[in-house]
Amino acid sequence: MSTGTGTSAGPGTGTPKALGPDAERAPRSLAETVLRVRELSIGGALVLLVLGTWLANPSFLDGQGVEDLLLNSAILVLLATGQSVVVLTRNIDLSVGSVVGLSAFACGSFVSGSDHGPVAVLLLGTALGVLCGLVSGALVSFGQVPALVVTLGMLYVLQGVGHAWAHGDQINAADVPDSVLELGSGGVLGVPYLPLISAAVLTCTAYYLRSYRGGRELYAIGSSPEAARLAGIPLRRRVLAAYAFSGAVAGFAGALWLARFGTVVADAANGWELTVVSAVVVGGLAITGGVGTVWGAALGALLLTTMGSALVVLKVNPFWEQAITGVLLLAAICADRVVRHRTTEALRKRRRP
Amino acid sequence: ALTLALAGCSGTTKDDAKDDAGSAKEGARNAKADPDAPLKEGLKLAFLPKQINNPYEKIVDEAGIEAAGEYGGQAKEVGPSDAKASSQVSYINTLVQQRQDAILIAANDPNAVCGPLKQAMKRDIKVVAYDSDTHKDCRQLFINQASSEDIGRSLIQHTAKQLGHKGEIAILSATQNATNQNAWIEFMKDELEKPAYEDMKLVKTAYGDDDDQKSFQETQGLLKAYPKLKAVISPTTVGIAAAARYIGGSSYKGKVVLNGLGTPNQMRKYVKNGTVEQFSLWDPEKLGYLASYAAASLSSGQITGREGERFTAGELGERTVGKDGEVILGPPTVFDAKNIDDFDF
Amino acid sequence: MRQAGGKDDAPVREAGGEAARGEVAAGRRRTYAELLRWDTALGVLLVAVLLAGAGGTEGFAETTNLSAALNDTAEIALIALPMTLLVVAGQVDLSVASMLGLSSALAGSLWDAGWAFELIVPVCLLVGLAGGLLNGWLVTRVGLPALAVTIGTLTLYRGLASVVLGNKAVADFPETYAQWASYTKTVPGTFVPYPIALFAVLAVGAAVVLHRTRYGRAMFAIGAQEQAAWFAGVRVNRIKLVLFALTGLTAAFAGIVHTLRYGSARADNGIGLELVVIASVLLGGVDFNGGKGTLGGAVAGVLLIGVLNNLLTLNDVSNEIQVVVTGVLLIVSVLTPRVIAVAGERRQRRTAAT
Amino acid sequence: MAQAAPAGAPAPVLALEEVTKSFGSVRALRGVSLALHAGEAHALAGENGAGKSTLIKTLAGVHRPDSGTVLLDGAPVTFHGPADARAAGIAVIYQEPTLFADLSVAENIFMGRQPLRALRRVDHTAVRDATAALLRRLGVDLDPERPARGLSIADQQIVEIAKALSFDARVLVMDEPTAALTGTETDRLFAVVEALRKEGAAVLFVSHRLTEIFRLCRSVTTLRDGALVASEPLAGLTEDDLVRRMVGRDLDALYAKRDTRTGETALEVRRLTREGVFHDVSFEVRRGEIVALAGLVGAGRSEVVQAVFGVDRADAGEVLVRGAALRRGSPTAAMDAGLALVPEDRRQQGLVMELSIERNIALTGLHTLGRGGLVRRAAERARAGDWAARLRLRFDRLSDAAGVLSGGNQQKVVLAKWLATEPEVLIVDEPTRGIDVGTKAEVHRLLSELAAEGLAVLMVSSDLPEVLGMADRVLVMHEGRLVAELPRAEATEESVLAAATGRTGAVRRTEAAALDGEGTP
Ligand SMILES: Nc1ncnc2c1ncn2[C@@H]1O[C@H](COP(=O)(O)OP(=O)(O)OP(=O)(O)O)[C@@H](O)[C@H]1O
Ligand SMILES: Nc1ncnc2c1ncn2[C@@H]1O[C@H](COP(=O)(O)OP(=O)(O)OP(=O)(O)O)[C@@H](O)[C@H]1O
Ligand SMILES: [Mg+2]
Ligand SMILES: [Mg+2]
Repeated sequence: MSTGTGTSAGPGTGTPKALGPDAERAPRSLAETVLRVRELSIGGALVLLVLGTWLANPSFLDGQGVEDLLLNSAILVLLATGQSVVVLTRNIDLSVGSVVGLSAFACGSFVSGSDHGPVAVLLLGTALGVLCGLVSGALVSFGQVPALVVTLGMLYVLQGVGHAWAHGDQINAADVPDSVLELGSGGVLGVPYLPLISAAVLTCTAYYLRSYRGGRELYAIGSSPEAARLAGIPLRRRVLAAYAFSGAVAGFAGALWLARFGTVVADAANGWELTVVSAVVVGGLAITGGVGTVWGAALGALLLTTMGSALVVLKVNPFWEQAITGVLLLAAICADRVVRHRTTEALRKRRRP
Repeated sequence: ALTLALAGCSGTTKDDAKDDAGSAKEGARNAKADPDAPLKEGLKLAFLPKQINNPYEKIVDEAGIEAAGEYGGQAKEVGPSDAKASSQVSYINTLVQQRQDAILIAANDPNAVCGPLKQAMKRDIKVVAYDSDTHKDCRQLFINQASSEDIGRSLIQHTAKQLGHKGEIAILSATQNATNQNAWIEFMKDELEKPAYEDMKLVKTAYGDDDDQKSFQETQGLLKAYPKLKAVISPTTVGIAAAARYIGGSSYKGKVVLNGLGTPNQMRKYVKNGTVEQFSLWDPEKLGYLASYAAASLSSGQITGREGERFTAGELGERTVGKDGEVILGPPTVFDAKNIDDFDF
Repeated sequence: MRQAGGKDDAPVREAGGEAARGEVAAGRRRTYAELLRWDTALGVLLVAVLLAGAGGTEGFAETTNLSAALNDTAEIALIALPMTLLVVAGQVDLSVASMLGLSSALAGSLWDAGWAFELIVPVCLLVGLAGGLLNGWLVTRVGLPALAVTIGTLTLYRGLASVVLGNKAVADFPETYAQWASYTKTVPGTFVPYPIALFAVLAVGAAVVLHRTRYGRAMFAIGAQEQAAWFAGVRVNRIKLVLFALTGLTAAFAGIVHTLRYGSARADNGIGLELVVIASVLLGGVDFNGGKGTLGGAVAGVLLIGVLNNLLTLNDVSNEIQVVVTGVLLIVSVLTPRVIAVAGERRQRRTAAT
Repeated sequence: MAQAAPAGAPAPVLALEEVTKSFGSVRALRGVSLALHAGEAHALAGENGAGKSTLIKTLAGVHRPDSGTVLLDGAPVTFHGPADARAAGIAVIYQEPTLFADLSVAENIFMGRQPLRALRRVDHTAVRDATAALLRRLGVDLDPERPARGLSIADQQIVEIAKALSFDARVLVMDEPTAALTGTETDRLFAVVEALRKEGAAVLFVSHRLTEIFRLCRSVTTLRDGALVASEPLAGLTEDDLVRRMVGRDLDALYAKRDTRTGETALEVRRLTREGVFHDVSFEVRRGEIVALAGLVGAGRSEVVQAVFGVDRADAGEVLVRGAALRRGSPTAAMDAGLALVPEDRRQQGLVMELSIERNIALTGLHTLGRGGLVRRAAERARAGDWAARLRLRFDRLSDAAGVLSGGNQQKVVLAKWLATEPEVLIVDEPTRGIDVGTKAEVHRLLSELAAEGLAVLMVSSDLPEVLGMADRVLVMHEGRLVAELPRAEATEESVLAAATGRTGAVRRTEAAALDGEGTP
């Protein structure tokens, strides 16, 4: 998509390039706010939502409530983390939903009626995910073909393969060893494993992206692939790695899915690709690459799942739920955009008094 | 206002919408039934489930396909991988093109499949609905697992007994538009009107879209939103399994009653660990078996789908076509800790 | 591939003197290049599939089958037209399927309330227009990326559909209108059902707009380099807005076609259709990044998926395999031109080296 | 053709031998050889499209030669990509700045080579400090932490220069680094390059400003149509000799400005302000007049003309064309009123790189090329062919993407696209950036002729000789304000520079300032 790449098109859209060269001269605090504002506004929306729901129904935040919130969002946060890494490189991975489904089913048939432990399952899921990611990644990076088309194709291929394999079979929770199910429902010190795992993956990814050359190079590639090539960045390898990572995370999430839900049919996470992409977009990552952080994407994922839970708890008429979710979603991205626009405009005006 | 009125006058409104339904069927029905005709050899039958990868539908269809082997027919299962209202239509069209002898369909949407099914009947292809009905003009027979009324009322009756006729209850259904679900829910509501249930209240109907994960979260939401909730009824196999999993793994276990329709293999664990006391379901294999024989009898001319006609359904013995071309399988089985190990499906 | 008749040591032509000769040579080269273009290849593939089907599959070439198969693509085909224009202009609308559902639900609930069908249609179209304008407004005025906006309205419009109609399903639409949308009623003398006939007319219109008018030129420019288009005086926002509005309008119209065709108005009609539409358009060689593509390619993409699915179903190929085939086709669609280009470069380097 | 290696010199650090390179049917390089020696600055000259950038990209590993060899320290090497060339110590400044718009200036400079601390983590502080030091050395006031997005072309060029200087290159290759710079920045750049050269680096330098070549380099290689013309020491050559080698014939006077009589006011700008960028800018341009807008890099000139044309929205003030006020923020309205803007950044603003040459040229006049919204292809092609010929555009086919043209030829397409609208007021922002001497004269003659026919021209240029040679009047900007107005007679290098650097004492207070008073109601 060529939208929003540094264009000043349209009188109303304002100029996104309005960050002053003399930003230095503007008070530091303001400049810093701008840098963080992406995560701030989404985080703010999340806090508002949670507080509002809690006021209306205090049981929303009791022990079971918090646990449910964390558990519900854990897998989406994971997927959003993986997706962000790909989106940062100006690519997209629409096949995640299918990968989760395939991996969950594969892991399910692997452990069904056996006594394999959680580690084996997670390894299997991850390996399968890496494989899928490598195929997409190889096509995108070495085949130099548009990511959206390739991964949409992969979405169909993997989904078809998964369905053909399962062909109506289903993994029953009863057949899954308890040690695996424990991973999905158990926890340490009352905190369930799943959110802990997601948080760990998220933190490591964020740290890598911020503090390692490889991570910075992903930003560079997304910002300008052409410049990245000229700067001697191993473009193809990095993009391939990004896809492998996204695939690995999705495969891993598939294994967790099995652990959490026990009952699995081949279309687990069917249609999640758009949810994951919206989490990423709501979280402030530019779909054109190079901008945003995984923290934002994680906040976006949290916001989306919390919205769903909150509406049920608020006893909203189920026929209205989806419409309200849509409005909230649009409100969140609009607010984010407006805040950012206002700040950059304000900064521009202070540049040269 | 004027134009509106004019349009109102000259326009096509609901009242003058003509329904030529049935004319196709009448044509087919004019043929006379010959109860003594033997089942034809080599009949071509096609099962068109709601969704090809739904485990429950698969059991039904496989049993039906096996049954076809008994009388020397050839049956197959084709269908979409999503349960969309419209996605069955193109399959009906191709089945017509392939000149099958009979189409057996579990309709995703009673209206959407109607037109193409009529086209099929015009071409002398027999149409049997099972599991989920279409309009009675658009098929010759409907093999009903149990009467909708029985299912709906008995679910309330069983649950009420478990609760001592007191407390808030909620329903976890499949999609908002599932015909059979909505029919059952209507009967449940009707049953609840009776004075015996005056202390019971249906607080909400939630929709899990027959999606495991969504059903799971909907259960969560229900219990959170209605702290006084005493029972959840989920008349769908996907929903009840998901609900059982959530309740079984949460602090609500043992405090909230779960009842509904489920398969023994899915529910065995939760019956054994005490999350669920009982649930019910008919035998899906028998449903497929009966449907298969009914279709064969139709195609062989033994019956035409008129009320009162009789045909023999293999091991299941003789069956009679009821009102509106309905053939009823029989009352559902109630599964509990005592009998669950006798079943494997 | 040297210029015919050009002097060996005048590789770069200056405008003027040699112009005429150069243009002739260029013209010839272009026809070769045209043959290698993906959209042309896709058209050839479509014909091949049709021929193969007619030869090898019983019942495929029957007019009733072709009418039914074509009519089954009606909504996708209709929406694919404005979608192609949008994608060429570097935008996308993921909310089309939801708008289709909303329009269907609205038609159902109004019909249920006893409105005249002649009145329902314009109301639905207006709602579609409004929905499209909302998308466009959010993209052009608020400055949000199209993908983000339409993922949001995808949820919103589907939600509104369920607000409007709840879990009801409305049927019994007037037979006269249902007939027009059905595959059993065809344009006299052909096997083309009316929705597809309408699509054909609109496709020609859209092709003219995209490839022959200044608005089409502007769309290409916006898609390829929005800022440069804006600097060249192209009314970027206006064109985007109009395109979104048109897409919404068409989606709403497709909703009515869907409702009549299946005789069933439900809030969940057409769920998931957006990806099929986009897949068809992309299969047709339209570049998702904007600025490249042809309408003919998109049309061929739509028809190929429709015809191929019909053919596979007739041959009892399971749905799962059909899905895989669609996926593989998509991947091949982008890989093939790339492979040809790389092979060309290789060949060139070899000839240059010798 | 003779190699002009200085006698007795050691093997060249980097050399090309008999290199050819084709793009499709275009043969960009035909058997070209070149040798770069340690401690020597070598110039590469040639017309637009002669193959200079292609040669440089071959040295940098961006292009693989079709045949011929690249020699590093006398041994043949194959660069599989820019990374290999970098590793061999070759630093390149490409003709078109390629920055990571979303990343900070500092990250841009050190991408892939960031200093590390424990656990191989990037040392962000060190990156910032090193950048600050580099920028200081180049004497520019840029915040290392600001994002590269929004930098003017000149600033982008400076970042590119800093990038190339940031690693100890054995070979420094610069493709028109000065095209967007004013004299001040160029001087600083040369000082730094000179220092590097003295430390033993080999330098390859491309510029269309011949004086710069003579200032910096000792030898020169000239290309024409992708073939080597000569490789020789500069000593003893004159600018005219060089031009003759490039063009193959003699050129007439470079600046052909005709004196004309000015007519009524065509463009009037009143108190135009875009907060934080420029303030209270007022001036007018008359028919037949060429007005130059001068200033240092970053003075805000481009911003002003963009606001005048309406691509950026001004916060206050108005623009009048022939007395009628323009709608704010609408380039379409500006075009309807007869305005045209040749923007500064041809890659983002001037051209749609993926579109063909003819469609780019036609883009500004689609409504004139047919009726009822239809576009007649023949008319489109004719318009493009016409202007391509007038501007001596070098191209293969009009249906080729504009992106494959050489830098200077791209600039010509931008000019063609706007001249074809037959404007009444032409605003040109760095109109001859990257254009070779021959064509530059052509462009100047064209502008001068058009002015004589009654066109009003507003020209932003960092090329001081161009400003002095072409302008009837020079407006000077400093830090977002108009600080001086100099008629042709008073405009000298000293007076313009003095005003541009803010030494206003030296300058007569402008009429424009006086105009402020009456402009306010
Ligand atoms: N990627 C490419 N594809 C096709 N043709 C190209 C490509 N790059 C360069 N050319 C062609 O090669 C020729 C040489 O271009 P090059 O950029 O080397 O010229 P140059 O000497 O740098 O000119 P300028 O002074 O205008 O920058 C031109 O005719 C150009 O059109
Ligand atoms: N949209 C923007 N956002 C932030 N800074 C900008 C923007 N546009 C320009 N600048 C900065 O504002 C200053 C004025 O830019 P402008 O391009 O108008 O200068 P100029 O006088 O034309 O000089 P140049 O020769 O660099 O083009 C420069 O420092 C530039 O980096
Ligand atoms: Mg060049
Ligand atoms: Mg400038």
